[in-house]
Amino acid sequence: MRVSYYPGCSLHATAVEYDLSIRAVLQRLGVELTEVPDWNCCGASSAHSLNETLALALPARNLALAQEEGGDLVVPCAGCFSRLKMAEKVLREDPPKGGKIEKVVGFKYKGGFEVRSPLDLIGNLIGLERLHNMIQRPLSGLRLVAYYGCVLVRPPEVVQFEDPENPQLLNRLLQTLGAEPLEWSYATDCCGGNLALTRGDLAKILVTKLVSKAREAGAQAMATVCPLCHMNLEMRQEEMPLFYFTELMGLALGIEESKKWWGKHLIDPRPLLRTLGLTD
Amino acid sequence: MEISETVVRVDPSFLQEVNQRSGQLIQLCYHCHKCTAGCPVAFAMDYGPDRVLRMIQFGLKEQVLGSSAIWICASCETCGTRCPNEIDIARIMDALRQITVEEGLPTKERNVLLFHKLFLSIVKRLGRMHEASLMALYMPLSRNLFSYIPIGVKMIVKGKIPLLPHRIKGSDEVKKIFERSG
Amino acid sequence: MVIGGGISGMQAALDIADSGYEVVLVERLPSIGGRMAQLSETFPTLDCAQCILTPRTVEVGHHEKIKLATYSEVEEVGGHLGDFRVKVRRKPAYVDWERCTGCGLCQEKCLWQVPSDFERGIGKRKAIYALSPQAVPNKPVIDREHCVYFQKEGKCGACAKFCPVEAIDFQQKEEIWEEQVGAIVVATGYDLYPMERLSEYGGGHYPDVIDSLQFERLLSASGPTAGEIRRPSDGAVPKEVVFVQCAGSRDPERGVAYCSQICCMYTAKQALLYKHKVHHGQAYVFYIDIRAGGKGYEEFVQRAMEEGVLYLRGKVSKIFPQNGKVMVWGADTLSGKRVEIAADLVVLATAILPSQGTSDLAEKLRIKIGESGFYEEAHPQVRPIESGAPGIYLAGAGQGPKDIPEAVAQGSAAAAKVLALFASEVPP
Amino acid sequence: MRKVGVFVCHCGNNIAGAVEVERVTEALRSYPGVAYSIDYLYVCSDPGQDLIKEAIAERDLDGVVVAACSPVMHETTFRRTVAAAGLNPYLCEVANIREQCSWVHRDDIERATLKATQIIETIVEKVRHDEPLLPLAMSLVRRALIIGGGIAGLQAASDIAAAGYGVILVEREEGVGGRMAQLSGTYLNFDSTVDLLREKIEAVTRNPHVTVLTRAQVEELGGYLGDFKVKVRRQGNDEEYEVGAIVVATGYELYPQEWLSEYGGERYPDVIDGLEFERMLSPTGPTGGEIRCPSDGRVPQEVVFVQCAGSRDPERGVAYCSKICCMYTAKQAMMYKMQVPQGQAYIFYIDIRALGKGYEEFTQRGMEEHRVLYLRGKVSKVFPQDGKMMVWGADTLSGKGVEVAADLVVLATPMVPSAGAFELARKLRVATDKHGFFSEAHPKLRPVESLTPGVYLAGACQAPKDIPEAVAQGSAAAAKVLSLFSQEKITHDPIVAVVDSELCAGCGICVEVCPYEAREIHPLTKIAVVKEVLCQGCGACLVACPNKASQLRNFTPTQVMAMIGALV
Repeated sequence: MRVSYYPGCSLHATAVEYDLSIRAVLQRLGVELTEVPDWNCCGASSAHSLNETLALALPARNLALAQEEGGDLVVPCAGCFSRLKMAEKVLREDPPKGGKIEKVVGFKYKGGFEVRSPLDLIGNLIGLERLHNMIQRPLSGLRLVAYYGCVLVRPPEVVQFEDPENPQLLNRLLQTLGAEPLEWSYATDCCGGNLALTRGDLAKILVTKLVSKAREAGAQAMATVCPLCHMNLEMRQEEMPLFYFTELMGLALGIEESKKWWGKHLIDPRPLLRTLGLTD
Repeated sequence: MEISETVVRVDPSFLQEVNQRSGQLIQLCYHCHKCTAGCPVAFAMDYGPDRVLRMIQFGLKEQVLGSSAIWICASCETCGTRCPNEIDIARIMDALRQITVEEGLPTKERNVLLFHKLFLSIVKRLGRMHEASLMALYMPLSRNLFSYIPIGVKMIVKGKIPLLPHRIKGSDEVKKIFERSG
Repeated sequence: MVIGGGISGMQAALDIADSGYEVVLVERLPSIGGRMAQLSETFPTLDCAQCILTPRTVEVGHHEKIKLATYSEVEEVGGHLGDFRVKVRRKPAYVDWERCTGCGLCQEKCLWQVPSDFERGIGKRKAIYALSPQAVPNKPVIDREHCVYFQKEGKCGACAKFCPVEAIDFQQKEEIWEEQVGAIVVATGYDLYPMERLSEYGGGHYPDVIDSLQFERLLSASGPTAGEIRRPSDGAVPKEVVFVQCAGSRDPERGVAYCSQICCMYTAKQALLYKHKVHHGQAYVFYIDIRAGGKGYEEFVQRAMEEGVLYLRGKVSKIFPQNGKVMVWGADTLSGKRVEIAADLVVLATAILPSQGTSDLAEKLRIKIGESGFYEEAHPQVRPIESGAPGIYLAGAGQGPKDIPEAVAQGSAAAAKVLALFASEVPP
Repeated sequence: MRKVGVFVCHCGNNIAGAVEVERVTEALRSYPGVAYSIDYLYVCSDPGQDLIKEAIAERDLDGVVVAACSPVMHETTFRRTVAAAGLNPYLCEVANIREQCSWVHRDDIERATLKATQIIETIVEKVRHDEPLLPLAMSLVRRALIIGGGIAGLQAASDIAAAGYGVILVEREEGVGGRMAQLSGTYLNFDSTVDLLREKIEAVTRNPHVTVLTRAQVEELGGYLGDFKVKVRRQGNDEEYEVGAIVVATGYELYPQEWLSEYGGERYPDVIDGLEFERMLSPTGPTGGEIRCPSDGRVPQEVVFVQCAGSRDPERGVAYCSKICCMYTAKQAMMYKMQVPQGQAYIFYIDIRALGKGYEEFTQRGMEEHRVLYLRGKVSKVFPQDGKMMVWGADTLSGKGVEVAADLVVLATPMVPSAGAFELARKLRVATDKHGFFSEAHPKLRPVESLTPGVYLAGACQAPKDIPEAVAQGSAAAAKVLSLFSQEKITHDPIVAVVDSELCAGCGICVEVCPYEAREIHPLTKIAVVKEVLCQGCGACLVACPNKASQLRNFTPTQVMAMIGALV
């Protein structure tokens, strides 16, 4: 399978381990990634706060580039994913607005490819069964909660993911890896990531709540899908290690270089992994 | 319950403006409060999302645009997802922020606006984000000079924040997009 | 016998008569149609009330099995199930209806105008009048109180002079006769709570504070303004209209304890029709709970909101005139704000009361009246149509506030009871 | 040459407001074939109709055109009028100059007037070629089929049977009683539904005219008003019945809780729906009437009732209001408080819709006597925590968020049409609305009739309603059936298709396209024949016939060409 890849700004910086693990894992699963050449920032939450056209045009330029590459476009950052999905929806369903965006960017949207999250790609296109067959080192004993955050699952009519109130795909994937995903009721509650730098006080309240609820559920760690949530959760507490789900996949698939990822974490996960015998 | 301001006359033009910009029909709101009940940051807002919609229905433009609520909204989309009347409130919050900026009105949450502006200025120049530049600009201007230094240093050490900015080849194209988007 | 010629009574009469039995339909007013004849358009389809009602009134009027006794009231009831003896009193119309062709010339020529009850006082009628041009039967009556001939001993008499068929009969006397019937359907309908008793809302003293039936007449194409919305004081088109729901309803202190059930819907309709007629006008509705329970009703209220009607949750505290406007002091509990509106016109959705004479009639029929003054049914859930007295059945708003489809269903249901009763005596 | 009279209605202002009726009347006066032309304020009124009758007599008219509203409204009225004047009713036609002209051209009087004139001219052309027709006589089986043995169906059955007519009552379940049998008690008076129902059931089962078929379903329906042929599948066997009328009373079920995932229904045992709570309250229920948390059997100390759990919610549930939830929730909360006096009941609501006699007072009683706490706001999320169900809601009246740690959560989920209602509607050829409820013939004046002749509606299959309304509708549907059965004979509109046997090749295309099964190929002559009583005059066969052998009475090619000719 060949797909194009839009890492987004975070994966080249604060979420470098997400980038590394995705590349490694998808390679193992036989997916060929082509990074969209010369991609630009999607505008994140700043663009849609200040300028709607910009908020659609910035991601649309990336769609234009991906269109030339062919194949579905995989977008790991949930923030970027939702912005690209939004632009995709407008270009597909809202001709007046879409036409305006096309003019601003200077391209014609032809479609024929889907913007996908890696979770969707792995869980739905590759399939958990296939993944199951490739597991070399089941993550036995690892108890964690799946944290989907906001914009991977909402708004449902844009992202076209699962039930936004009770998504299950990440849980099933963690189960496939041999880990023990725990029941908790905060899987899609907001961590305040958008306010991380501007209203740190609020982000702190939300993060503290999430982490304490995860601990109450019995979790040793949290699995994430979004670099913004991940960073926000990591920088406001020191007790609960976090993993990008692709890192856990790398571990379970026995990818050697996974060792290099742990050093990138702000909260070192190695003590936990050692107690479970999952790393040296 | 506090009984405060008096509405003497309803001005539907603000409602129409926000409706048009956000693509929503705010008048459909029957004020069940489900949005506010599920909002993770409502506790910190001066008006919950439900009140914001109410004030738009009344045409209280200045009060709405001057509220902290529109900047505290974390765009988590919980409100719109659960709204029984298919009102995507996050889109409305976007529209309200956009109007505030376009009309150059004062904002209660200065730092949020500052952050967004700085963020976009970097994207406009480079085509991508450069976290170190953003922090270098944001910290002094937001008067948050030291709070993010320790974490920033830690990230730089771990190689998670490149020190040098990377400008994409098509940065001119991106600049043009900015210009055409107004 | 069916008592009451509104939509519910007509339905009962038609269903019984269509099955081949004789019906006597007693109506207090000169013609049938009841409250529905006063309405403009109906929710949620916005069908013109007159347009859907007229075929029914015509059908009743022409039905060979239905004997119309309009301008008549029940005087006395004797007998029992299967054999009631009902004395009916017909007021003198001072017009020989046998001769009258309904040409309308007398009404044209009559010189004396008085406020019309049918128009709820916002329109006028002559001293000789029929309720509307489509009235069934379309025969006039003379209002003795306002007729100069009666008041000034024989002066005027214009109607008699111009009547081409010599139908005017100033000597006509009231008539009392007895009907023998097997069953009785009571469908006497409702009145509105008098505005005079709502003094904080002006008690009927301000011309631009009107009740909802008056507003219906303003909206009606056949009303005094031919369907144009003009306020009574100066005929101006109102730019801001405030609708006050629960004016007297849900208010055990100042009005009635019960909910009048239909006001939420007709107010939504009135506000919407106002918006249709005055595009740039603003309509406000004060409410406590929006009670839109029927089929398509919720969607209808949402439509009114979508088209710009502003709903304010709270009861209005005071209404008073100021600088040619009507000031409305209210509140919006949803925003915690006090609201003050300088309105051009205020429409009060006053409570529904059992129609005047309900308790007298109940006494004559020996049926029970409930706490709120409506006829009491035998069991609120499973015997809503039966009165408790054998052979006497209830239909329409006399039993409790209800809207047209419910009144029609009850009319038919009462007919079913009568038909089953008659069939058990005379097997088909 | 026919002498046609034209009667132009002002309809108050409805028509006269956009169309200059006097000019139209004048223009028609000189149109070929028109012998008389007049305008009137309301032609449908008594004097208006008299005008027509007089004109027929005096002017010797043999064709009438009434230019007024849609023929749906008054065609019957005016045909009856001309019949009373001795003219064949099918020589009277209505020209629609209201819905199709004045109402849509309010802003252009000139063109509206011209258009009205042209519309009338086409109808004059049609009348000039109309044939006098006689209504078709049909047979009448004086026995009714009731589908659904809930309270509405039982009421209809007992009223029809009380008049001495036969009734076949088909019920899908083991026994009759429907949803009402599942309930604990009624609101207002807490009467036992079982007792109330027993009386109704006995009235039906003991009546010799009623045949109750349980575990039975309607499999197939043929025939028409007065003479339906019904195939009922009962316990695996098919049985055929002939009936003259049908009452549909198939009731409702509740919206599936699992579709409301933010409330976790079906995921968490202590989140239940209104009917589940009814079973818990009912003395005949699984707990013998005791209120217990399904998870561990404890007595709940805090119960949260969530109204509008899917109602008034076009995005996640249904757009309509379910009508009965406000009242049964009030009742349930009160019954809970009577059983657990120290417990606390919370009700989240948007509007309290106490729509019925004594209902407002009843909810007030709940608040005052039983201290039920009403919170105005929709619940956003329900989830388990520390053995409790956390309910996140709000109270819009205080503007505050509310969080309740409840032991039990009861969701007032919306009423939806019962399973299979849609398939049944198709078999019965009855229309349903977009929610799947059966459509009534007219929302105001014909609430218990469907648009299919001989099929009547009762109870919640038509829209959400409570017991007294369902009972009233059951009786009302019975009245329609009784009126029908009391007729000596019934007739069918003669505007039906005819086959020109000279032209028909017997190809059978018309048999396929006919939506009413009104066509067959005659076994001997091998040409198409029309089963007139089934034909609804839709015209599908006309279009389909390659030989133009199919024609519709009074819509012949000559007529249509003449009508078009009037326009061009």
